[in-house]
Amino acid sequence: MAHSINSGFSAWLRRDLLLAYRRRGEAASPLVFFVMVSTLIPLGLTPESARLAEVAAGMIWVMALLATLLSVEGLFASDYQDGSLEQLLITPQLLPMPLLGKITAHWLTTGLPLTLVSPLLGVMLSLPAAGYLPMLCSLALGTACLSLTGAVGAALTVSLRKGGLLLSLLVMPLYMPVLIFGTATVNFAVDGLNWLPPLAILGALFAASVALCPLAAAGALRLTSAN
Amino acid sequence: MAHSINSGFSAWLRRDLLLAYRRRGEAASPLVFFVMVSTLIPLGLTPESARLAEVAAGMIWVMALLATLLSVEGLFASDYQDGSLEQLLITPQLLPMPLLGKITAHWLTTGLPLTLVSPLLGVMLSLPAAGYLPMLCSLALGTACLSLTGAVGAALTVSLRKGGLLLSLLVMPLYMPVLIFGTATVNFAVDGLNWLPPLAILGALFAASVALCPLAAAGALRLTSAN
Amino acid sequence: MSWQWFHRLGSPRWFYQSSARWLPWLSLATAVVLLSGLIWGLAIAPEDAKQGNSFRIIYIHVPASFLALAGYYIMATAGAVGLIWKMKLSYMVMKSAAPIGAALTFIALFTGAIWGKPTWGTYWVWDARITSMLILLFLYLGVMALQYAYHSADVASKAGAILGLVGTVNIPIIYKSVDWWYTLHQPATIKFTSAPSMHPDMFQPLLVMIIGFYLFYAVALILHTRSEILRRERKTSWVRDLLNTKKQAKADKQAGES
Amino acid sequence: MSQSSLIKVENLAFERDDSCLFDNINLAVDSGDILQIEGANGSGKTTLLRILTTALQPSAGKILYKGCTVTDCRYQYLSDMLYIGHQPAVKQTLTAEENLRWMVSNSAKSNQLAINDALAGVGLSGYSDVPCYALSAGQHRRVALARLLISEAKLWYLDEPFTAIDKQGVSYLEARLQEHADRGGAVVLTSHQDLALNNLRKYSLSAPAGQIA
Amino acid sequence: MSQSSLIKVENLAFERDDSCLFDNINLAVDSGDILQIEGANGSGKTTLLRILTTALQPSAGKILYKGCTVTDCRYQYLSDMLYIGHQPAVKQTLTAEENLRWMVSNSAKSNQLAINDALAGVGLSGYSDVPCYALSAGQHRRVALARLLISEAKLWYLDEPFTAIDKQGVSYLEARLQEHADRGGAVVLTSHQDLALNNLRKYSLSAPAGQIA
Amino acid sequence: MDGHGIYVWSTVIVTLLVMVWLLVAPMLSRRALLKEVARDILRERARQTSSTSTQGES
Ligand code: HEM
Ligand SMILES: Nc1ncnc2c1ncn2[C@@H]1O[C@H](COP(=O)(O)OP(=O)(O)OP(=O)(O)O)[C@@H](O)[C@H]1O
Ligand SMILES: Nc1ncnc2c1ncn2[C@@H]1O[C@H](COP(=O)(O)OP(=O)(O)OP(=O)(O)O)[C@@H](O)[C@H]1O
Ligand SMILES: [Mg+2]
Ligand SMILES: [Mg+2]
Repeated sequence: MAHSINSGFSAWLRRDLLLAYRRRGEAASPLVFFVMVSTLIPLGLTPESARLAEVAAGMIWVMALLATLLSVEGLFASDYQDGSLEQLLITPQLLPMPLLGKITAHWLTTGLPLTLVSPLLGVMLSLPAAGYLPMLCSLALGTACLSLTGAVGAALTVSLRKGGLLLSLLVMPLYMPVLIFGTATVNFAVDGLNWLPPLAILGALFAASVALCPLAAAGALRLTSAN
Repeated sequence: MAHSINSGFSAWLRRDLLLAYRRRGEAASPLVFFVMVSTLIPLGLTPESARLAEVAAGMIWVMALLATLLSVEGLFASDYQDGSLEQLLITPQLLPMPLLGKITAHWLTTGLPLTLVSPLLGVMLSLPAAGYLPMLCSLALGTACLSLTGAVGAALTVSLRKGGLLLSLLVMPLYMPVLIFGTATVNFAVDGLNWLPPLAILGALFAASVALCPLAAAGALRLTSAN
Repeated sequence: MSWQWFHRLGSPRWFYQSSARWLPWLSLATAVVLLSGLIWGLAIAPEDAKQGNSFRIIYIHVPASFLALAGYYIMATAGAVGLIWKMKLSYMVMKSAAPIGAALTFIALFTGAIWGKPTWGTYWVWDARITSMLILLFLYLGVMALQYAYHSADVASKAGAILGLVGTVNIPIIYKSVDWWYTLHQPATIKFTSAPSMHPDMFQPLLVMIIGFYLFYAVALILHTRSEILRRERKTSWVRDLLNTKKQAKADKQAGES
Repeated sequence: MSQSSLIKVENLAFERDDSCLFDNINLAVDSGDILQIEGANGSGKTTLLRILTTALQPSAGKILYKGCTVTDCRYQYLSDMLYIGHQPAVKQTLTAEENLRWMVSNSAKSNQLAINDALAGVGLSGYSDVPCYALSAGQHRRVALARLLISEAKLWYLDEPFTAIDKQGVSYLEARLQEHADRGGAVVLTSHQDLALNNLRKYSLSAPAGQIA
Repeated sequence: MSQSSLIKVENLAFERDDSCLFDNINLAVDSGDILQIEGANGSGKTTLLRILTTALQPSAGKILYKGCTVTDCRYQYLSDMLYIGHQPAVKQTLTAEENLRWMVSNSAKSNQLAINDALAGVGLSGYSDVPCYALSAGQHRRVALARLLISEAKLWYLDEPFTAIDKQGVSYLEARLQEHADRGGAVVLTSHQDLALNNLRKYSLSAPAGQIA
Repeated sequence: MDGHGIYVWSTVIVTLLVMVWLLVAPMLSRRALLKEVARDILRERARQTSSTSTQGES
């Protein structure tokens, strides 16, 4: 059974990656969103780089959070509509493992690209040089937390058609600690402080999410898809 | 036929309002999104009111834009999936009128509430007192432009399942002028300048959108849903 | 045998019928305590040296803030009990607790904001406690929205319970993080008047008001739960019997009077 | 007398991505006709119906309604037509009654009584206030089919109307179609089942060469 | 010999929002059986199947698989089971082949040859690299049904498998079901059509009182 | 109240309004529900009597 538990994970991971690959154009959208909204900010605020530098870390993090939030909505939506979710619920494997596979695929297709492209935005928003490494580390860890927590919200709202914005209400409060420690990591580094403590807290949040979120999402899915 | 042209408008307007009413909780979501994201900003940036005041107008406008953008995605999505869109395409009425009805319903359920709730956000982000009236005027006009323009994008992406984030790519450039003149209206007022000229430009943008967008959306719908 | 009380407690019918008996007494006590506390606080207690009369807002603000927080834990606990022991009644309690908690959170925010104007010169600042309170309001609204979104009462309550549980894990994290965030940025100008140094003459009415708010919370919760019980059990025979006996009683009364 | 045909299809062809799905289709449907389009899965029945309803453009050929091409008398044609596709256009969050009221809002007979009768006719009288996502597959389709009991359209295009409908429902519907035809209407439908109808005509689409087992 | 029943359902009941859909359902399915669940629209066939697959919880009663309740031998039961519902679980953006490969990835027979054979079997050999949104309604369902040609599950639950399938396809499928039963498998299916099968047993669900016309 | 009255009284009034609403809303909905149940009972009775007198209505 050990084998089959794992196979639940990797099978769904591979499947979701294939699906994302099939819709490359669309899978790239969170990224596009991230970049485009970040270009809106100078338009809405100010083009002066000194003032942009002050808000850069916060803005990059807020936009990464939004991009993840918006894409996490689709995690189960199409599976629900075409009946795949029903099939998932009756696989012999324990539900959390396939879910973890799906969430990992989600992170690989949104959080990871966001992290990799963030230095570009750092340049556009004049982020000071000391902030780049902490930004990469904190985004990598933080977006993983966001995908995991978001999955619980997505599972809770999946059977409500078009529940995307309700989802924001549910998970946004849960996202706030991640945002706080994420920006703190970057800002500490920019201010010349030791940025490892906030990063360590992010790591702890991540560990807790990995342990709890797939379970909660599994419970929520069994519940909501049963009506 | 004059009668039936109008009835196409008001029938679809009433229907979409009824649908929104049926999902009140969800129709309120853009609003919630707007308010919640605005609380993310101090968390990401700074809690100091003086610094928040500087970015308030821009942030409120960026968030209003995002909230509209995200909700406009659903304008045709569920109609496409359940076949209603196909029925819309074969109504005897001219297509733009029903579409204008749908767009009006969308504005009434998103843009208008956003506008009405914006003073609250103004308080939270310490917007100077002179900015409130211009903010209300510019948001009312501006969100209408956003709904109209967004409808064209939504029509273009509707047949690509889950095209929500692709949509952002398409319409974001079209949203930029609205954003620029919207924030300009508020910022002019805050700086004690005459804020009517940028508002007048918004008005012109609105007039142009009303005339063109329903036509363009009709064309796009015929095109995309035909495959 | 020892489980019998537990079973009975879980029965909506039992709760509906017995709560009808305590409710009048509880309401009376609430009214007395709240009124006396309000009069004491607003009219009798001395003025604050620094803040003058605006200080009296504390008699609403602090009890409301207390209950807003406590209410979340009550709600989440009810949800957890429902999930674990599959108790219908506690789901109903959970659903009822959400709007009450949200309303109290709103009161805390509103009174605090109004209080801010005379003391800080602004309605809103991003203080740690204020921010956490706002987030708490969102958590409440999330549970409520979920309840309304599902048409099946069963699914709605379980989904709400799961969200409540996730929220309970998160609330301490949120509070700690917001607190930490604020200490990073803390501008020196703003400070609460500190509670412990309060004069007993000011403190005693506050205590009364806190007790009054707890009582009020209980009354409101029972009322909401009763109507929720009716909503979900309206098809059952005991509700129908209830109505029949009521009609019977009315008829008897009329017959007796004439 | 070619004008007397309600619908006349001449040399219709359709190709998608440069491969031809069908061509040279000639059809005539008169008042009182019921035309069943047959063919294996993927032979193009749905595509043909969607072309007839003007939702799709044909690659060649024309469709005449009472002797005039449908692009010229579009308003008249679409007003006289009713189409129920694979997707029944039933809104999940609305109740059966609301769905129906909305669907027939262009029809003269759209009063409450007619709506209640139609819902009762398709066996949904007890369900008028249940949101449609809580209906079974067959009930869901019945909501859409209730339009047939109200509609005053002359021309019905039905794409597999009997999907998910139980036997009693099928015979009820058949009677309804027969009645419509007898009153001078016309029906074009696709179905894989054999129908018990008088004046039924069939038109077979052949599958694109060699692809259907 | 009650253990020898593959599936035994005892006193099953289901209620939703405090109204009872069905109760007191007793069923036994043995190897070699084909059980058709009949009933009017809305009588609860889909609900019953979903309960049998453990996707829904019954309000009362139990389901025994080889004599042991399905919650106890969940892994074994779900491994031996195959379910195709109203929604065929076919991904629109994947090709037929990819869909099939994914669906059967737990099965031992999931090699390329078997997949090609199965697609040919359901008449989709020419379509293996067409994304499924470009398939017709019947072809779409055929992709899901291709699982039946690969699956090694003993127990098949099929909810209206013949929807949208043409006549040739229906008789092919019937033969396939027969073969599965003859080889010792068991099939539980719902359908509104009459099937031409040996050892077919029927179970009728009655409609909830007075609501079906 | 030396110019602070408006602040104190507005908070008191709003608080009282919200609290009263918290008490009144469930009472109103309870009453509406009881009425609905009563109506259901009447309707059922009517249906029973009519179905026993005229067998087999729609
Ligand atoms: C929107 C604004 C405000 C919110 C959301 C808010 C929230 C809270 C909360 C949640 C508590 C309870 C803390 C606990 O349980 O330990 C509290 C207590 C208190 N608040 Fe506020 N507050 C606000 C504005 C104000 C203002 C303007 C003042 C006065 C200048 C004030 C004075 C106090 C005092 C004196 C206490 C009790 C003493 C203490 O626990 O420290 N608050 N507030
Ligand atoms: N999600 C749901 N919520 C509430 N009620 C539902 C839900 N799904 C189905 N029902 C109700 O349960 C009953 C049984 O539905 P089910 O789908 O099992 O019927 P069925 O026998 O499969 O019908 P059909 O032949 O139309 O497919 C119906 O009366 C339906 O209204
Ligand atoms: N959106 C599309 N894009 C490309 N090809 C399509 C599309 N829709 C259908 N096709 C192809 O066109 C052909 C005809 O499809 P159509 O839906 O008309 O068939 P049908 O006769 O209705 O079949 P069925 O009996 O299965 O409903 C099929 O081979 C299908 O693969
Ligand atoms: Mg078809
Ligand atoms: Mg069914």
